[in-house]
Amino acid sequence: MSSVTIRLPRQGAGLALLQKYGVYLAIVLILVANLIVTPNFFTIDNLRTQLVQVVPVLIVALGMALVIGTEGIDLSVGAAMAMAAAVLPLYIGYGFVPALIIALVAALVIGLTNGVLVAFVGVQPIVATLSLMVAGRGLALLVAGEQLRPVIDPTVLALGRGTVFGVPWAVLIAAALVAIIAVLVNRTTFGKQLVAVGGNRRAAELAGLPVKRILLVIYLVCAVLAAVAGIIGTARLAASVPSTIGNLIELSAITAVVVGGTPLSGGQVKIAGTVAGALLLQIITATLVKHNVPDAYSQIIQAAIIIVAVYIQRGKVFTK
Amino acid sequence: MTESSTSNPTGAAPTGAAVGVAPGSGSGSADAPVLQARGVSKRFSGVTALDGIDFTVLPGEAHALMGENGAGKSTLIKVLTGVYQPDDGELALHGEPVRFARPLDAQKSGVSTIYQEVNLIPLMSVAQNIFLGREPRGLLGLIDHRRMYADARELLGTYGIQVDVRRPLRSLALGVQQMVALARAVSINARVVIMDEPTSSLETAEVETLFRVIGMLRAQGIAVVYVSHRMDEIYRVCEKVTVLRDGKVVHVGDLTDLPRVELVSKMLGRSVDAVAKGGATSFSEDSHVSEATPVLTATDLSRRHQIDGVGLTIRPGEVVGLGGLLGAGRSETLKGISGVMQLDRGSVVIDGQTVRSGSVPAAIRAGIVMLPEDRKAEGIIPGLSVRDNIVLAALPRLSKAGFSSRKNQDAVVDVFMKRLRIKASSPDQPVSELSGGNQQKVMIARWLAMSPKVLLLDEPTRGIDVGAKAEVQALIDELAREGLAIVLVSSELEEVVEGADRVVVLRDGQVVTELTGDQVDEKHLLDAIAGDGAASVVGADAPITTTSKEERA
Amino acid sequence: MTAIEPSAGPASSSQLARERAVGAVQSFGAPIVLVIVVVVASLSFPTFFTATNLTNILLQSSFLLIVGIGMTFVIVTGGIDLSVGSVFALGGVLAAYASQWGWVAALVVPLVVGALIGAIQGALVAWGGMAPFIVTLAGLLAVRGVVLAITNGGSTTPLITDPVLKGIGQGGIAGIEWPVIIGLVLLVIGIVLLTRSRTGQGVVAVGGSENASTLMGLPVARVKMSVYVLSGIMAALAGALNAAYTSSGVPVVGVGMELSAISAVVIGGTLLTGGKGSLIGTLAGVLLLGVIQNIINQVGSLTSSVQSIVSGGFLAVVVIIQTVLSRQQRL
Amino acid sequence: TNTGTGSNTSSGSSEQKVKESDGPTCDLATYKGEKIDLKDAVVGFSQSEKEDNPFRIAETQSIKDEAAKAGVKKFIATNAQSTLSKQISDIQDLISQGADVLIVAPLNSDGLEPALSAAREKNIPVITIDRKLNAEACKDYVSFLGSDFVEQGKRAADQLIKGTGGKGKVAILLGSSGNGVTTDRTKGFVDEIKAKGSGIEIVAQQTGEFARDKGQSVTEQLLQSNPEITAIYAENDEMGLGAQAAIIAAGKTPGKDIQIYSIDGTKNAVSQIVAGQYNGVIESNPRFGPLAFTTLKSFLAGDPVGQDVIIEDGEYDADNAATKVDGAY
Ligand SMILES: Nc1ncnc2c1ncn2[C@@H]1O[C@H](COP(=O)(O)OP(=O)(O)OP(=O)(O)O)[C@@H](O)[C@H]1O
Ligand SMILES: Nc1ncnc2c1ncn2[C@@H]1O[C@H](COP(=O)(O)OP(=O)(O)OP(=O)(O)O)[C@@H](O)[C@H]1O
Ligand SMILES: O[C@@H]1[C@H](O)[C@H](O)CO[C@H]1O
Ligand SMILES: [Mg+2]
Ligand SMILES: [Mg+2]
Repeated sequence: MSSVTIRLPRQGAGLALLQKYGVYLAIVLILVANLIVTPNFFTIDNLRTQLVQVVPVLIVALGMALVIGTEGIDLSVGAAMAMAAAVLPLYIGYGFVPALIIALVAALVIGLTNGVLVAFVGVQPIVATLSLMVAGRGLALLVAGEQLRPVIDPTVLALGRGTVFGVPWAVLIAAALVAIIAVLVNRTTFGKQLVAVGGNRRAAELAGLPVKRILLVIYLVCAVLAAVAGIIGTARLAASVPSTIGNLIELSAITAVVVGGTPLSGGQVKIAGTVAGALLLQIITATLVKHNVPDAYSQIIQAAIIIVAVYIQRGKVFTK
Repeated sequence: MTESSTSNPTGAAPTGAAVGVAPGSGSGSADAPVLQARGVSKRFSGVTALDGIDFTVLPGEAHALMGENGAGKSTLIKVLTGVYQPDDGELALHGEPVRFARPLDAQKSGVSTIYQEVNLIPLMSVAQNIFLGREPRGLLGLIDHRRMYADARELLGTYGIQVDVRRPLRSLALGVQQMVALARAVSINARVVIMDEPTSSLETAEVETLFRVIGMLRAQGIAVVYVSHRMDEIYRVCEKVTVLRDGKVVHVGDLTDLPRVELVSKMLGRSVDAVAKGGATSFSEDSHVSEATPVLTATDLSRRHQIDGVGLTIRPGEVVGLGGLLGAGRSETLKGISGVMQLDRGSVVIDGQTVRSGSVPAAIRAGIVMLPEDRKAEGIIPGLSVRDNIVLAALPRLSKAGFSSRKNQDAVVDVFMKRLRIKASSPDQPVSELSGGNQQKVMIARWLAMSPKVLLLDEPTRGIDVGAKAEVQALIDELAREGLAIVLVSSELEEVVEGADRVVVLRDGQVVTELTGDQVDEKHLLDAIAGDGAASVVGADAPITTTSKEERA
Repeated sequence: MTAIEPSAGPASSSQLARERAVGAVQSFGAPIVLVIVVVVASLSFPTFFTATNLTNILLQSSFLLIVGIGMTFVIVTGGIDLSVGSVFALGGVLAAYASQWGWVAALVVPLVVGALIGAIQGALVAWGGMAPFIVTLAGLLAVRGVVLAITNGGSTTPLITDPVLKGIGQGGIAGIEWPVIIGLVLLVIGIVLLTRSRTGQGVVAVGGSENASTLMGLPVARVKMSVYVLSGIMAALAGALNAAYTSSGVPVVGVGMELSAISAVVIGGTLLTGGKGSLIGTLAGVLLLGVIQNIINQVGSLTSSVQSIVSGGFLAVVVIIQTVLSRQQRL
Repeated sequence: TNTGTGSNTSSGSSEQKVKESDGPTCDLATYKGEKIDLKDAVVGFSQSEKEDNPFRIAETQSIKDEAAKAGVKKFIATNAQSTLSKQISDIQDLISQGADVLIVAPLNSDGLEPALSAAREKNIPVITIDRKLNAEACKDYVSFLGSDFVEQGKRAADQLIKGTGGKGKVAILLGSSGNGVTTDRTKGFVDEIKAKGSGIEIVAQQTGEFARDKGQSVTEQLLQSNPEITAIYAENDEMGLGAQAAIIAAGKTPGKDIQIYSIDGTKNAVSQIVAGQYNGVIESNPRFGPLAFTTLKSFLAGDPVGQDVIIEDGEYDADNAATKVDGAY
């Protein structure tokens, strides 16, 4: 980026705050609205439901945030979820852990292909991952023999429905992953390097950073996280549904990341914001469903809220 | 020149002076100021960049805008040209208050600008860059490419740049890009041409061309605002100066009756005699030991169309200068040694170990680091803070088990921010918000933090102020004395001459000669660099239009 | 002044020649791949290289081509438009509704609405300083919502009876259907606009460097605005033509169309980062997508999963070739 | 050309039976086609949705199997992947590949006109299955074989009324928006409830997009906001099974605390009835192969065939599920 950053008209301090905490504010507003208009919203059960439901999008969004930080994008996350979902029941006979590992590895293949295409061949991320979004799900269905399989393995079911002190396993896992990724981004060398790559790839190369390896790793991590989301989804559903699991989740994940204040132009990663973004989308859908808003209007309303949320926190106009 | 590229300002009365000769101090003339800033202030989150600035430009004058890095020069220029809106104060054009909402407005009212960082479009052709928005049009109002190319070729020709104008801009050396920017700015009908460090990567020859252009502009009554950290340039072209310090005007007046030391002392805000000692550069007189066995030996470095069989040996503790014209291949040589550029042939050996070519990490591991020439494209990472930019390369060493240690980082960062006098509100300020010169210092800090064996410097003092320049030059000296091997590429002759113990001279990508001992002076260097053409370069002040014609014949 | 003419040395003419050769190969990469694929297909399937089959492919591709033209302009500015699929559907539904007032209305109404949607998105991007991806993603949702709303949940499908409109969709001259002719004409206009007009050069410049364009005094915001308007109009027009072609405004069409359009543009060698684009490439990209689907059908025994794998894999291969070709040129 | 996939479906079991037909009225003469023996005919099949849900897998499989049985000269299958424009191109491609007869499972009741007219030009007989086209039988196409989706919704309502004793609060999981099947199955259900289930209140209608996971998350939301929901009507089995998972997760017993009724008749759903965790399923029989080919045979032989053939869909409940589960797909 040039030393000349074209800025938007200066805003007051109040607006600046709004800019910084826009998502959180939006969440609070919608929660308050629900407190008033939605029956049984503030029950433990319901709040738990919202947390459980946000888990897949949230976990996928974590990986997406990393990819976006490198000025990339990953449309194949849904396919990675499907792949994991397809493979898990095939090997569950060998026990949960082996099946889990094989499922993650299967998803890694997708991440690896993405990484190689983007980092080494230099294909533009959106198309590289688009081709895997299409091919990956097809592969998953093929692996599953186009079958929808019920999953009855006790460990898997526990993973899907079990709780610890009332907190679902899924939520605990998601929380742990959030913590890990947050540390990775904010406390490790790798975290700094990945935003450097996103900020100015050429400069990062000249500074001796292993740019290609960094990119490869990022796409692998993104795929693994998606796979975890796929497995949790499968466990909750007690069935492997590679055909529909994670359909269009890439769009929700990207939205969550951007609503959370991470610019698509790369060079920054905001984990807390991403979590908030995912939660915001979740409670919006929840509110719309609970009030039985017809599909047509709920789509319009979602769009409107996304625009507002992103609009209030727009900062500099980043350009390359 | 063709009508699409001539500059004939409507309104500005030609002072009738002969081409190339500056009209007598424009300040005396009665006519109204062509451009004016009245009590202009500009604040950014944290810093006050400009604080009640009054700045007046009269028709036909060459007005120097001086100040150390971060003084506010570029910000003032951006306010004058509608990039930023002033927080207080107003602008006036020919005495009438104006508001430039966008750079376009400024251009329309005859204010044309060359910004500090080359701001052209890398992927577009040279010609497109020159004529963007005012392309010559033929039938049906469609762009007439043939004419556009012809005009571009002719225009650049008058500046002594022969280049295929259909090539993408990014394929040219930074210096050439700067000349393209100049050509564009001047070919827009303007009453004021503002130049923010136009010579920062130009060679003597281009600088001479630039000066002739300035002379021509002034002869037409066009005012020139000139920002540079090169004192002798200022004294050659400008008769008026405004000095900024910390966003305030500390001096306005004629240059002729203002001694250098005084000017510098005004800029730095230090007493005259504090500044007085020390020559043009701060390199120590004595040269460094050069008997030791070479730490680095580069042989037969070659890459098609760039460099051809370049060889170089550097001993610990010596500073080797690379001489050459714009495009001679100096940057390519450095890029080849530092693994930035894949080589077709050639090897780099350091302490007997051959370094894997084409790999920056390998070179860095071997102790070779390079400060790249193009800070904007190859240096800074805009989103990151000053701290992160400084430690970027050293990060692995400053970390424990992959976890970055703030403590280790701050240790390094503090040292260099102090030593290089980096002006930032805090180490956490985004580097993109720093002034050009301060960004340059951050880049230097990044590489010194690596404590390398061999330091390759491509234009190390590009755009940094006298004070800091002295610091850097002294630093280079000291590092050499500590046994570091240094290669220095600079477009400032005297910097090479006074800084280097030996000078290897390149032409068209090949080593033509090497100057040692007392051959290392400006005269020898100029002859070596320019070969036969030297005469026509130095002090050529024939009217431009005629020169280039014969040359291309 | 040989002194400062080193370009003669380093930048030798042979280098320029090479650069141009590579440049040509790159910008014609997609067409070349297209030719290869067509040749291979013709040799492998007797029913491929037949007049009917080829004209089918042309006709089937013409709607995506029109959308792709708009998309190319957007992408050249460094933006993206995810809303085209929904706008395509809306264009069709509106055309069918409006056809009761005659064919003129049936074409004008969608275009106006498409332009309006483009204008709103463009404004948010250009003056709101918001990321095109997110703005147009919201557009994708909202416009689809509108489509469902005006067809009460997508359960009603307005039909087209107007003969003129049907004629535009299904008739043609000299055996070439109107949608194809319209598509190609728009392509030519687009090429001239992009490469031979100041506006077009502005579009390229903004994509090349927004800051530089601003500093060079280009009306950056207006340029951005205009490409989204153009894209909206093109998508709506394609939708209207498709409605005329199918004699009905089906609410569920155009789902995922944005991805096809984007891949076609990228296969065509346009940089998603902006600043460089080729409409001829887009044409080739669109046809490539059409041809591969046709080839899959020629095989005729692949399950839908395998079909996905094939088309995804094919996309990957094409962009790899495209990328490798263009990398040669980077200096 | 059987690439044998997803063959848990033995297309022999639970053959489709004709429920009602407008009688044999359309023949080659009126349609203006020429006689050919299936053995030397190229048969093209255009499937609408991916074979990634039991219904589509079974449907395609049964067509393939019958084509093989009939020993057709060549069988070409295409899949429109839920994209209307692709289905048009698919059919045109089939024609340009020399298909003599076409079997089409339309994605949508409108919008296939160009494809149909292309077939018409060459007088190629078109048999449509599953979803009814909004066009003229024996002219634009030969005949339609399929379920009555409105009827399916109606019967689901009857099952639900019976099972709940005609009272309670019901949530509907709609199919994908804009899908004709969704519209019909909603209409049939809602009208029947109005008519016969005065004690039943429909508290929510939300789309589950014919997908299991979506059905689950929507149900989870609804159970929170309307704890008094006593029954779920899902417009296909997949969503019904999603709802079941949601009910279990909410700590309630599916089939008892909250009843579940859906449409399709997939093994997964029916076996849940056997397990007592699911209440009723109305069949939407996808095995169009036999019926389609017998129709074709007689039509090509010159005999008249029905133009509007509605098949008889079975239904599963606690009483018959155990015995009929093997017939499910
Ligand atoms: N966009 C910005 N945001 C915040 N601070 C800024 C911004 N641009 C400039 N500044 C600050 O304003 C001050 C003046 O910067 P400016 O670029 O005008 O200095 P300068 O005189 O041009 O220095 P140099 O000679 O190094 O180019 C500096 O302290 C700089 O950090
Ligand atoms: N006057 C010129 N006309 C055209 N092209 C030029 C000119 N000067 C340099 N170039 C281009 O620059 C390239 C070499 O630039 P390089 O930066 O290596 O030279 P340099 O000696 O480092 O000059 P600088 O100090 O400006 O970097 C050449 O390949 C050539 O394409
Ligand atoms: O009847 C079928 C099945 O219900 C499927 O689940 C959706 O598409 C419908 O046509
Ligand atoms: Mg500056
Ligand atoms: Mg250089």
